[in-house]
Amino acid sequence: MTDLSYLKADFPILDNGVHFLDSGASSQKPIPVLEAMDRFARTSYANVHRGAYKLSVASTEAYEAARRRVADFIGATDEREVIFTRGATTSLNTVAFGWGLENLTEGDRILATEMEHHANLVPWQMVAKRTGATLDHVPITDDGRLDMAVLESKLGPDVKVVTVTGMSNVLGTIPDVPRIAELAHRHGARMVVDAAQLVPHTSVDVNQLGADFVAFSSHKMLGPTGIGVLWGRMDALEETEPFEGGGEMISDVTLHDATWADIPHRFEAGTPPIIEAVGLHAAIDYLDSIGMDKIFEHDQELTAIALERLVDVPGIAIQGPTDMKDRGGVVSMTMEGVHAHDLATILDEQNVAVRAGHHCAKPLMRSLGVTATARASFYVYNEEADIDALVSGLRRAGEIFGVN
Amino acid sequence: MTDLSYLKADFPILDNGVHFLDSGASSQKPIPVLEAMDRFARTSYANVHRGAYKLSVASTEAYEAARRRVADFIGATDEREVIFTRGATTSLNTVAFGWGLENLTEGDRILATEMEHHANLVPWQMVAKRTGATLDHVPITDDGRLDMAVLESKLGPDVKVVTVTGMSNVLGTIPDVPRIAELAHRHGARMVVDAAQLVPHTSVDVNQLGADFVAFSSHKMLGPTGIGVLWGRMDALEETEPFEGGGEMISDVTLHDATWADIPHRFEAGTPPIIEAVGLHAAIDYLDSIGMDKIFEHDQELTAIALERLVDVPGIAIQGPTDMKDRGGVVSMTMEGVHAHDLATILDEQNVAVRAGHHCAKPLMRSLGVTATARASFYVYNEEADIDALVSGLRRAGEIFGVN
Amino acid sequence: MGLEELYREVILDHYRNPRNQGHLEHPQASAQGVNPLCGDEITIEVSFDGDKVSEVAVDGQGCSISQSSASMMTEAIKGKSRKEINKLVGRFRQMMSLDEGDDLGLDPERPGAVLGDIEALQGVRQYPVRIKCASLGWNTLLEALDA
Amino acid sequence: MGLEELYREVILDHYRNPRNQGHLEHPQASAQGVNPLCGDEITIEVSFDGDKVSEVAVDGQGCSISQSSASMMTEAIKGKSRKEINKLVGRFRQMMSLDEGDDLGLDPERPGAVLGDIEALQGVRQYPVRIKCASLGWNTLLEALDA
Ligand SMILES: Cc1ncc(COP(=O)(O)O)c(C=O)c1O
Ligand SMILES: Cc1ncc(COP(=O)(O)O)c(C=O)c1O
Repeated sequence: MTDLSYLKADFPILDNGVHFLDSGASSQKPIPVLEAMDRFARTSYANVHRGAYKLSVASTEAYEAARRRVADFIGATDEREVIFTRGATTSLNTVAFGWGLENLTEGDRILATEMEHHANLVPWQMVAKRTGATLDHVPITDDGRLDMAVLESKLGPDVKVVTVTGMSNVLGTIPDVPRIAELAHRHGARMVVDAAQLVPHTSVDVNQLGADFVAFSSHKMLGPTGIGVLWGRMDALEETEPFEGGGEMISDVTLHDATWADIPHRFEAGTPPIIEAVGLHAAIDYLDSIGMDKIFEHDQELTAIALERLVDVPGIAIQGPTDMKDRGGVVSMTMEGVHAHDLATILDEQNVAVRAGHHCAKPLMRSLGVTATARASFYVYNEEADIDALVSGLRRAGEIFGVN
Repeated sequence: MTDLSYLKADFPILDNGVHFLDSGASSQKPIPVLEAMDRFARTSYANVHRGAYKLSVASTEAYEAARRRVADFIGATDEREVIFTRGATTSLNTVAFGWGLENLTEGDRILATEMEHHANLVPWQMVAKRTGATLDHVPITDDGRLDMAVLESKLGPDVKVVTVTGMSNVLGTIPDVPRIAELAHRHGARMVVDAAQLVPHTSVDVNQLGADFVAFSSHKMLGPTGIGVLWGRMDALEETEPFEGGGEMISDVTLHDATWADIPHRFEAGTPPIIEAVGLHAAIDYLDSIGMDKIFEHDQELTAIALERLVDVPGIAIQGPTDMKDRGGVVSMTMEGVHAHDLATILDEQNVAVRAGHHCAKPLMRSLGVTATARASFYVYNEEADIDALVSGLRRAGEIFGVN
Repeated sequence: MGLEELYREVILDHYRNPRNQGHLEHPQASAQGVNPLCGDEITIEVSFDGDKVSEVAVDGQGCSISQSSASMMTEAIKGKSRKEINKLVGRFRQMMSLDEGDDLGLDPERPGAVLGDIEALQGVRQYPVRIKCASLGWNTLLEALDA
Repeated sequence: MGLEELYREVILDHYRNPRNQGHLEHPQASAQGVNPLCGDEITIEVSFDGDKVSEVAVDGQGCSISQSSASMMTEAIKGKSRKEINKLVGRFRQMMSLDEGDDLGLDPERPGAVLGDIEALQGVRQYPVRIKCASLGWNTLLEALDA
């Protein structure tokens, strides 16, 4: 068993004994991340890219160092391909609107999947409406995996973009993105990956993924809220219009016209999340000091234990893959006769924090034939005791509701 | 003289003696703000609106309490009118795209001013291009004020929206927004106020302003980066489409369609800047504990002293109003024969931090007939000694460049 | 206090065997309610005999609190006038601490005493996120009556 | 070190009296450069006699560093071939610590020694934000030659 228990001291929020199993929604922040932001704000803060004075130079350097750190972390060869956004949602909106409005037209098809988070679905719906493109979806198989045969059959010359989650936030499924990217490119389509759940939990190399755009959030990977990343392959970014207008993203402005600054600045209108970039930098340092492979291993081990023990709990059904093949540390479950929301309340009474609901994936819920699930998700600070607490809480729920 | 020197201990970044005169670009953060964020992250953090467990409830409550605090601070009667964004830039893009694309059409006019920041100019240019509306501009007078006579003459039934800075970030001018709003409304136009420079420095009541939309940033008012505010009058927000799609902003989603959640949630797609909202809340508490009237008074006093002393420096010309009527604590200057960028470098050598450049207001620069200015801007931690240092630094610049 | 207070037997009974489930042939008033955060959905249909509710049906899905609350509500409003229903809703909201005001003359110790079975829901007050579940059916009823 | 190093007399002289200012009648190559962050702008126009620069003109506005650097550059490139210019640019960039590489055989203590007047700009290295000012004209020249 991969032992990461030495990390727990870095997460004071867990001191009161909460079994925090909702990192899929957002992770906790370790002290080194909080301290890095605090220290920066106390010693080196000023607006970036704007001042010729020392504090501004220091602040700009810290901000750009964060960009380089992110590039390095995801295997990007050119740091200009890293754009700081507000979060994965804004990253995906930037692609949908910035790339989509420019490059999609009536008759084109956008190919998504049935297991997308609303963040990778609603923006494409909006863009489809404005461009006249149609939005098509690859279904999932009975065991909660992407139906690759249907995906292949749905590809065609009219498909201009394929967009897929890197890891389902409901089922934990990890689709074969490199394979999908290869297929997409073979048909001349751009490949977008919603990596909000993938980047925090596995070692990601954007070139190995084969994607054109990759989106993720800081707050799910031990970093602060308020910042996320859009990585784009340079030629894909060159096809993309800015999503927002404002300061710092222009080369010149007259009263009626503006020309854009270079990439990445043209995509970063206004004052960026500067302190948050420093925090994200520290979070990546922290993750790397543990080792992404070790984190993945640790999550896998906990997931395997959870899956094994949950089947013994009366009434429990796992939604999504029940084996360990190509899946991450997200486990969705339902209990016969007990609504997920009631499960969450009962678990909370025992200090077990899980999420209940549709997990911003309503179409997937409909396809699974459920209205809500209770979801446990694992991260670096979790341990087997959290699963013990989960299982005993679920049993208690079964008792209260008379499930047997 | 209003004495706020007791605050200085709260800004450790100033300990090394820097004369920080660039708060117009971004303000420093006092310890209570940093501590509030740190404490929150260590005790009460989780994603908001999503969990049925205690941490998520505490986090949601803190986030919504920040919304109520902002509403209270700007005199909004309905907290749902307060939308958290990434910053003033995103707030203005939300209005331009969310309201503008829906409500503007060929032949309509957008009336802005020549002294807008790019954030209140470029989004409208983009929206004008997409809708076929035209963008018109009110010029400034020789003494750097908005030309109200021209403004009145440019109004007409085809003007659908008037958008004006609450305080110029270059000249310090404070236009008479209540009067402009009255005129705009008389012609049936919506009134947008870019209050990025106004809210940090004066007591603002959105209803007294008479605006329909008001945008500002946290980082210029002692709060963290990564968060800003869009306030919108409820009936104006009801005319506005979401700018981004994603989680938390929908009521229902099918594979092809989505219905929006209630206001304000429909405008807050994805995980919001939660920790930052807590920081902004603390910043507002801090500002209110000083008193906004006192802050305005303090800035005014420093500005008056600066204006008085700068005229004696050889070669210096003030851009914008040279008296204290309707202006705030932003002073732009040029020195005959010395470029602003050189001024900034020479000042920096003497630990005086000013900003040099076009201040994201290129059209205004052209209208002033300058390419760059050096700008000093004042805030709560500034004192007369900062002006002494500024003046002596400018004299030094004059010596180096042989100005007399 | 605790889970026993929340999940009283009468609540579980209404959850398992919801009353007045389904749809009316010719509803005179109806409304749909959703809780976008947890996905609970409810449809309420009502028919009147003069000013009084003659028939009511509820359809939907959700947690034990939202479904049992709606089920108990349907029993409580049958035969009642709009005015009586408004009073009932007011008492319910007061029990949930959603409204203040003492004009209903409720016992502060046991504000739900006048509500019969529905009083069982007062344990929900200890679970603030669940109050929205309990009130979903009631808010939807108000919408149906207002429409 | 300090401001005296940065604002050497030769720099101030070129700033006040820029050489080769204006436009050519029939430029054979030209490019515009801007520094979007500080607003400095420059236009460079070049004519050739065979492979050698016969005429060069610079127009623009900006700080003492960007303008004097461009002015000195125009003097340095006149009569030079493209290859010689490339070498000059390489030396300039190395002096500014923009490029590494020792194939130019520069004195590490005084990398600008071979650059004549231009060496006066080496004080800029101590002011990282100003390096962009100093190199604006040079980058624009490269663009003009590449185009
Ligand atoms: C798969 C997936 N995509 C996108 C998002 C949206 O991320 P954020 O809310 O940080 O913008 C999430 C997180 O909720 C997610 O799980
Ligand atoms: C007048 C004005 N408007 C808008 C902005 C943009 O604010 P932000 O960069 O925080 O989005 C600024 C700040 O630079 C400003 O001064």
